[in-house]
Amino acid sequence: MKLELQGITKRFPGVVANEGVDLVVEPGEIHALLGENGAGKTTLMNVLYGLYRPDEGEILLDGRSVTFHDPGDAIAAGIGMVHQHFMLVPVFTVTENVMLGAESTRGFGGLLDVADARRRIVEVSERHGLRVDPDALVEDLPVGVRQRVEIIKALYRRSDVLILDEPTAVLTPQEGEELFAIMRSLARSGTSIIFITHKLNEVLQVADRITVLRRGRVAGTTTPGTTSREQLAAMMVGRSVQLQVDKAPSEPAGTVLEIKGLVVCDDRDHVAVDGLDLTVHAGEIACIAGVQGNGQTELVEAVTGLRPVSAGTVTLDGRPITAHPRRVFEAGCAHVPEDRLEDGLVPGFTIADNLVLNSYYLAPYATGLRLERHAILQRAREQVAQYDVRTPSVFNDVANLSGGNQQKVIVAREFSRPIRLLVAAQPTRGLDVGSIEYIHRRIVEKRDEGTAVLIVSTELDEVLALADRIAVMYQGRIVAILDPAEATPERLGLLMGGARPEEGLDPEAQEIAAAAASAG
Amino acid sequence: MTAAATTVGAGSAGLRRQQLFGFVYLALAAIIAVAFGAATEPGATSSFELNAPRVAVQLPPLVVPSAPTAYALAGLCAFLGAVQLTRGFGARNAVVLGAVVLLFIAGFLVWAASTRSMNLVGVLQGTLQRATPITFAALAGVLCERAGVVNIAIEGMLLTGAFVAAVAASATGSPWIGIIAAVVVGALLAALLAVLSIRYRVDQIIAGTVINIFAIGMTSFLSARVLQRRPELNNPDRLGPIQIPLLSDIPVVGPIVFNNNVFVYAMFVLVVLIHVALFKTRWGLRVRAVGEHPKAADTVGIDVLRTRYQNVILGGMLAGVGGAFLVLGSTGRFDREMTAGRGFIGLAAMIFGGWAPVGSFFASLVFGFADSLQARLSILNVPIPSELLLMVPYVVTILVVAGLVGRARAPAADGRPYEKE
Amino acid sequence: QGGAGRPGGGSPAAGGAGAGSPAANSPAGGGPAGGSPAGGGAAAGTPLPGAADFKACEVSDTGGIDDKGFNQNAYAGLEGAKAEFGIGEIKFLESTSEADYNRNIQTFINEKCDLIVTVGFLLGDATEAAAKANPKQKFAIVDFAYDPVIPNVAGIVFAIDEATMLGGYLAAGMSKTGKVATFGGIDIPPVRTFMEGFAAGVNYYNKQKGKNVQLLGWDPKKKSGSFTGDFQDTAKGRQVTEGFIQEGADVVMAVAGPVGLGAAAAVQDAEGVMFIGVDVDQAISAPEYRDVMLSSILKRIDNGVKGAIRSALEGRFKGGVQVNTLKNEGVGLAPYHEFENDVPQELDAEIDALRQAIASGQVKPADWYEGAPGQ
Amino acid sequence: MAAVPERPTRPGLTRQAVTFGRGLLLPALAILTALILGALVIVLSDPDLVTLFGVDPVAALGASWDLVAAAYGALIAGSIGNPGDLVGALAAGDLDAFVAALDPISVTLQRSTPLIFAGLSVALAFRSGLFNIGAEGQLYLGALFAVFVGFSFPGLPFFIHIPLAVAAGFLGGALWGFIPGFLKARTGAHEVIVTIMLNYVAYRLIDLALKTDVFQRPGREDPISKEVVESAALPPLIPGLAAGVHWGLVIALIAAAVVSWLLFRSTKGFEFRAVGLNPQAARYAGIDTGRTVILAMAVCGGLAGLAGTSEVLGSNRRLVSGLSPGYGFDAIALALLGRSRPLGVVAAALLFGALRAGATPMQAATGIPIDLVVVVQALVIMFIAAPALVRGLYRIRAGRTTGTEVFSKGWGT
Ligand SMILES: Nc1ncnc2c1ncn2[C@@H]1O[C@H](COP(=O)(O)OP(=O)(O)OP(=O)(O)O)[C@@H](O)[C@H]1O
Ligand SMILES: Nc1ncnc2c1ncn2[C@@H]1O[C@H](COP(=O)(O)OP(=O)(O)OP(=O)(O)O)[C@@H](O)[C@H]1O
Ligand SMILES: [Mg+2]
Ligand SMILES: [Mg+2]
Repeated sequence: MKLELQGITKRFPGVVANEGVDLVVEPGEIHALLGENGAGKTTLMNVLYGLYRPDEGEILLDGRSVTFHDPGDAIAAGIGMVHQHFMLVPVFTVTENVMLGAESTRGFGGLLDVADARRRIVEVSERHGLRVDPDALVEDLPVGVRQRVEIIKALYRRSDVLILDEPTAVLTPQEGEELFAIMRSLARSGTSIIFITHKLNEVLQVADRITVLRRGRVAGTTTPGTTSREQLAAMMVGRSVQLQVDKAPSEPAGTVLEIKGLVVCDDRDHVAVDGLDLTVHAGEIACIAGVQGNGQTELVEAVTGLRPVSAGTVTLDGRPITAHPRRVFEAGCAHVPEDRLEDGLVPGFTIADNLVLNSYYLAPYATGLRLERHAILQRAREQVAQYDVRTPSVFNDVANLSGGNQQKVIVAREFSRPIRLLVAAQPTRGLDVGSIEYIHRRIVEKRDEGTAVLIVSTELDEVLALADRIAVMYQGRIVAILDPAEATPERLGLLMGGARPEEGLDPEAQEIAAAAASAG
Repeated sequence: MTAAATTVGAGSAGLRRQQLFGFVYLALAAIIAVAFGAATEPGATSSFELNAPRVAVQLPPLVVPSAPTAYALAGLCAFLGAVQLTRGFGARNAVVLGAVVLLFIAGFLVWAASTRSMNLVGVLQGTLQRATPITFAALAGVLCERAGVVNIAIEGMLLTGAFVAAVAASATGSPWIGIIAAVVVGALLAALLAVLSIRYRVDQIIAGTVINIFAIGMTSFLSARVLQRRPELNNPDRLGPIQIPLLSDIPVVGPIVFNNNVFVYAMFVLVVLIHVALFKTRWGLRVRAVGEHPKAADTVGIDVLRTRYQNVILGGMLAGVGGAFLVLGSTGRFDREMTAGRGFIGLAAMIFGGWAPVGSFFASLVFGFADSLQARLSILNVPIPSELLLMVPYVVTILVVAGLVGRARAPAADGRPYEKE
Repeated sequence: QGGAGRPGGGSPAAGGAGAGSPAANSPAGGGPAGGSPAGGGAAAGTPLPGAADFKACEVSDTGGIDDKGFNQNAYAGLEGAKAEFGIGEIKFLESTSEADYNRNIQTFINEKCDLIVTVGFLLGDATEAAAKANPKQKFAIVDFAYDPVIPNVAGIVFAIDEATMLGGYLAAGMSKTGKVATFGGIDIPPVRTFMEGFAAGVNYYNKQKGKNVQLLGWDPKKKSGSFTGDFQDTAKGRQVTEGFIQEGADVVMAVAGPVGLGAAAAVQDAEGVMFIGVDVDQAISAPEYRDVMLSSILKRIDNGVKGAIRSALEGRFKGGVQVNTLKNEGVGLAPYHEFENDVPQELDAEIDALRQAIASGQVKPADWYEGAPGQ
Repeated sequence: MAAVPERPTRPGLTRQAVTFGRGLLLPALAILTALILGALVIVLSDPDLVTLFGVDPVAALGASWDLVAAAYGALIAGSIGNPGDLVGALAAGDLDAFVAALDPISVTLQRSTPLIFAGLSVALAFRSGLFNIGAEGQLYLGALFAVFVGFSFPGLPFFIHIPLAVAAGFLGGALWGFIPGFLKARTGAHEVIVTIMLNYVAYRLIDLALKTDVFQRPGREDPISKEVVESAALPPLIPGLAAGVHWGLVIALIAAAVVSWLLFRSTKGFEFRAVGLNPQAARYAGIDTGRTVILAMAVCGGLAGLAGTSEVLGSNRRLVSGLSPGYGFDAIALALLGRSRPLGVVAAALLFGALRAGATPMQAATGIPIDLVVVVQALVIMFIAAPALVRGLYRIRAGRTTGTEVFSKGWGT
């Protein structure tokens, strides 16, 4: 089906998310959509999918103008979408999730026909090689599989146009490859695909055509053959961007963080970190690479004192750190949490208050029970200037900042004091290249000051760019430790996917691998 | 927030929890032996009547020696505690916990009925009667919350339903019209809740509280201003019990289950019907999706807001029936603030019942039992101050909410307004 | 002496009455206890001299005028006085909290009411303070007696146990199962006095007849019993009564305001069970329950209030206690109505004899609270 | 987007004043609308008037106007009084008349006193992300503790006895607030259900306590406590008006100031608000959310306890089971109306105090049941909570939306 968007404009209070966007997707084409954070990609797709009504412009399908009042209309017209944030009900089974909204029923009163739906799901998944247990509960599935469920959901409804909004953000490179294979096979059978990503390599690899959005407008359309990563990046940001972090070789000193035999359970009391050992030295950046859901979140929470430890020890400069975030903070550990708005900031508080969120009780911000407003405001003004937080006033609510600026508030808070250890989880998730560049530079600066840095990231590019040492985490353990020089994306991807470490690893990793093998 | 983080299920913690329960069981055994067994007069017997008044088949009363029976129960309880301490029951933990609670209640009953006779069938009949309005309230809660709307206004809906049922049934002379009126007004109040919380995105608990205050104020005002002057408007016919032939002659069960008024039968039907509808039909799947992940439901073309409106209003109608029961199926008149917290207890039953109709019904029975037993004890002059006995249902509610809500999972989007854009 | 003279009192709806029809209390409504000591004489509608300028005012306790009992019953007295003596104005103020009492009384003092009627023991302190501060202002207080007497306050109290003793005797005599029952709303003295008198009646019957009729819901020895905990939850009244019936009781007296009517509903739905009303003749005030209403215990608050108004009108007002007893017909037992033919002649005669004995002081209810005296 | 790094400035004074004025407009309209609807209720609930409308609409309209005017006139006269009297007394130099003319205001202030405490309790809870429906029960427990100290230690000098009794009242309420806080923090039990249930338990507990020898007044068999001795009693604020406003009001205003300081100027308040707005981030920042919830609930309970305390030490000097006409429930409305700001709560409490004070004269004058006030209050909360309703009604443009405030987040955790 040929899809045309003509002159789409969508405004939100205070923001023009899309402005006169034109986009043509030919039948059987894989069309990549690129752009900075907030460029308006998701908004445009939501307009196409009937979630938003455009303020101006129209949508043409095979030349016919259509109006979608809700996603139901879009689905009926053959449009399927895999959303940036999964749209799956965790407590439902795969079958229930897939059939939702397009249920098979039998008999009287709309009784569900689960058997029929299951049969059709198996059919779809076999046709496209999307293996999944139709009776599993979605909350029990790893992210990669959930992604598959999302795709099955779209295919189950026989989509002619398939929108994939950042589908690879949570996949290993290998899983990404599998997805590309599926995309190509779908495209061959005539499905049009719109593919959104921040990963320039992927775009060049899989897309037939590329449209770049900048600040809600089309910045240009091109093809992989006629462009490069650098050109794409410049098109997105509007200036040339340095894609590689400049950093000197690390000079590791003494051990700062030492983790031994750590066992941590997740919210549902399943073991998530399973006897993990790791050391991080002063002046080095250790990166934990791994697919989301392999215990990284629990590991970080345990190290920062947010989650009780079931067994094992964590020491900072030789002193054990207990399951209390404040003591960990006072021991000199800074933490950039995975989820900015959930963990790192208090929306509803001003920027100034958020900047003292974990030190409000210390001098000079408080004497006894009394908060020292002046000291707090003064610090806020200094840091807003120093870290270039774009805001009219420190009295502004952080909720009204853009994502990048919110992250800057956190970085300012965590970086602007002497620290021994920096723990950062997905420090650049969802940020655009400009912001990524900025944050990476700050992290390397910290390292050079002699701080031990532990980064958890699912982005291989980030891991490869920052790490002085790479630990691959799989199912709650470190399965390999690599020197970035010898790590390739392919090898990392294999390890993250659970392949056994090959020979040639460094000695510590071999030991660990051996231990893991004997324990398991 | 903290609940999740503090429960650690791995090895050592699990062991501690198991031991804790073991000690609790042993302590309960000790209480049964000392407070219930040793406290009875030597040689006294406890007699339990198994007949309802005027039934065809009469059973002999169950008479047991008080102290020995209590000691036996204590022994059994102690045995379970010892096993729990040493080996644990693993997956059957919940069953054992239930058994211990039953042993404790049995011990208590033996003590309470010592030197007296207690009509067990009566206690159970009372249980069902008391559970009825609570069940209606809980069903209303299930419908609303499964769709993601917290309805704390059920109390007010019960109260208004009761008022309107009394007036409409009195004015028309037909209790059926009273029920219909209560259903309509329940729906109207629910629609107000829905508009406030869905359209205007007022915090749902605040919207509910507003409706509760409004309902109390309005019914009290009208009761003083209108019913006071026109008492004939507060004099409806009641719907009496209907004996189901044959079935009601079954000993013990018959008089309890098959000799009730239409409200109770309607409750049975609705519990099953709503349960099936919620978990086995397309409608139910969509409702649950809306309550768990409204955005996901939206993206597959389900109208989230409409589903919520619809369910809240359906819930209001059920609450209206519950209110009508209090007047037309029970007391035959309206009095200010006559619901006495039953709506809130219904919410607790809903939580206890895991947001499922059948579970809520059984939870309501637990509350009904606590209440029924409490009244029975005061009738039998068991030497506990009436004020303490009257606290029992409320304390049970607190214990249930405290003990179970951590484990029971509310619909994920419960209480959260949904914004389409 | 029964409850008379002791500082007893009411509460919101302490002795709950019927479905809110004050008619059940007015002489025209057929209240069988006849006139009260002071109020019975005047023919309806004949204004007394000076009545047109008279202003009588009532301050309720927190129950409100529509409490179907107590406050309402007192107001019926005001209305009766208006109708019978032609007094010029009657007023009413409802208290919602403790803090209202002083102010409401003060409001009426400022409004120059001739007589202020305060209802219930909750107002005891406030009335005392106001009376002492305004020695010229006349007060009457229901269910409260001051010791020592305050010269400008008339306490209207009731020896209700005299009447409930008759009720207890009647219940015991009519019971086929040998079990009768009573329960209360809130566990407070005026409610308890009802129940104690009832127990006295049962005990007296057992002694006289050598029977062993059991009383459920009240344990005279421990002075504890069955209470629903409030005067609102009618459903609870019904449920408690169902419990009594299941335990075999076939006569039930509920001392619980509107909650008592929930009890009547339960009685009506059972077979062969009878109900004894309280406060007013409930066969008249709640005619829907006529078929189960064996009799009612009458507590003529209206007459007491009317009497106080009349004495003030006629210049005979004096402070002290005005005890309403069987003898002066301030309390009593209502007719049997539907049960007229079911109550055996002998039983009726025995009750009459007991009434005489109590009125003459031969039998004192308090002696029989816990059983036959001297046992 | 537009990267204009404007330097931090505070909004100017005039801007603040305008914002403040705008802030008052909606509540004022909400109250007005509620009163209009209340008038409608008055008219429609009068069967005679309704009948008259069918017969002679014009006369009925006139009669309705008269009735409503009489009712609201009495309401106002009973709550604010007659300014003319005040001026007249002042002009004549008649002190007694002046004091007498102050009476309605004095009563309004007296009624406002427990409302301020209870409103602060619920407001503090809101700020801490908690919904305290249990102010009513906490109030009773506070009263119980305070009255005990109040009658127990005769002979203490008042400057020791009063603080002691007040502290006891705070403690009693705090205990009743601690329970739901503890259960929420440790088991996840939702405070809404627990506090509602604890209200019922508190009623029974008071009934029970008032039957014990410790509390019951000797020589009395009804549930009434011993009299608070003079040294523990809060004296009247206006000499010559014994029944009106007392020193409890001063304590209430101090409490409002303290709560304001606590919330916005202290580290504890920082914790309360952080936990209220985002418990997860608060935890991340090292705040012990469980302890904070417990402390917040206990303080809320204590404040509500002071409502009962001021009643027993100031207005009544004894405890009976009918102490509160629902102050604890009004408090929810107050916190909403005052937008959970202490100053706002005080203002709202004055309004509700006036409604309560005027309700009795309204009943005296017209016989309209005082429950009308409850209906009006419910309507006020509704319009405050859903400002869009009022805006739509009066066609007011929406200001900058500050987003919907969600006070409570479902049941479990
Ligand atoms: N519901 C909304 N209300 C208001 N503004 C919105 C809304 N959704 C998006 N926006 C704004 O519209 C702009 C475009 O957002 P959009 O989510 O489309 O960006 P995106 O290109 O998908 O970014 P990302 O790469 O981060 O996913 C942003 O400025 C965003 O803040
Ligand atoms: N809800 C809101 N209320 C007020 N202003 C807002 C709101 N959301 C966003 N803004 C403002 O709109 C501007 C654009 O925000 P947006 O989230 O689109 O930025 P962005 O382009 O995504 O930036 P980043 O790359 O840092 O995420 C910001 O200056 C932000 O302060
Ligand atoms: Mg953004
Ligand atoms: Mg996006």
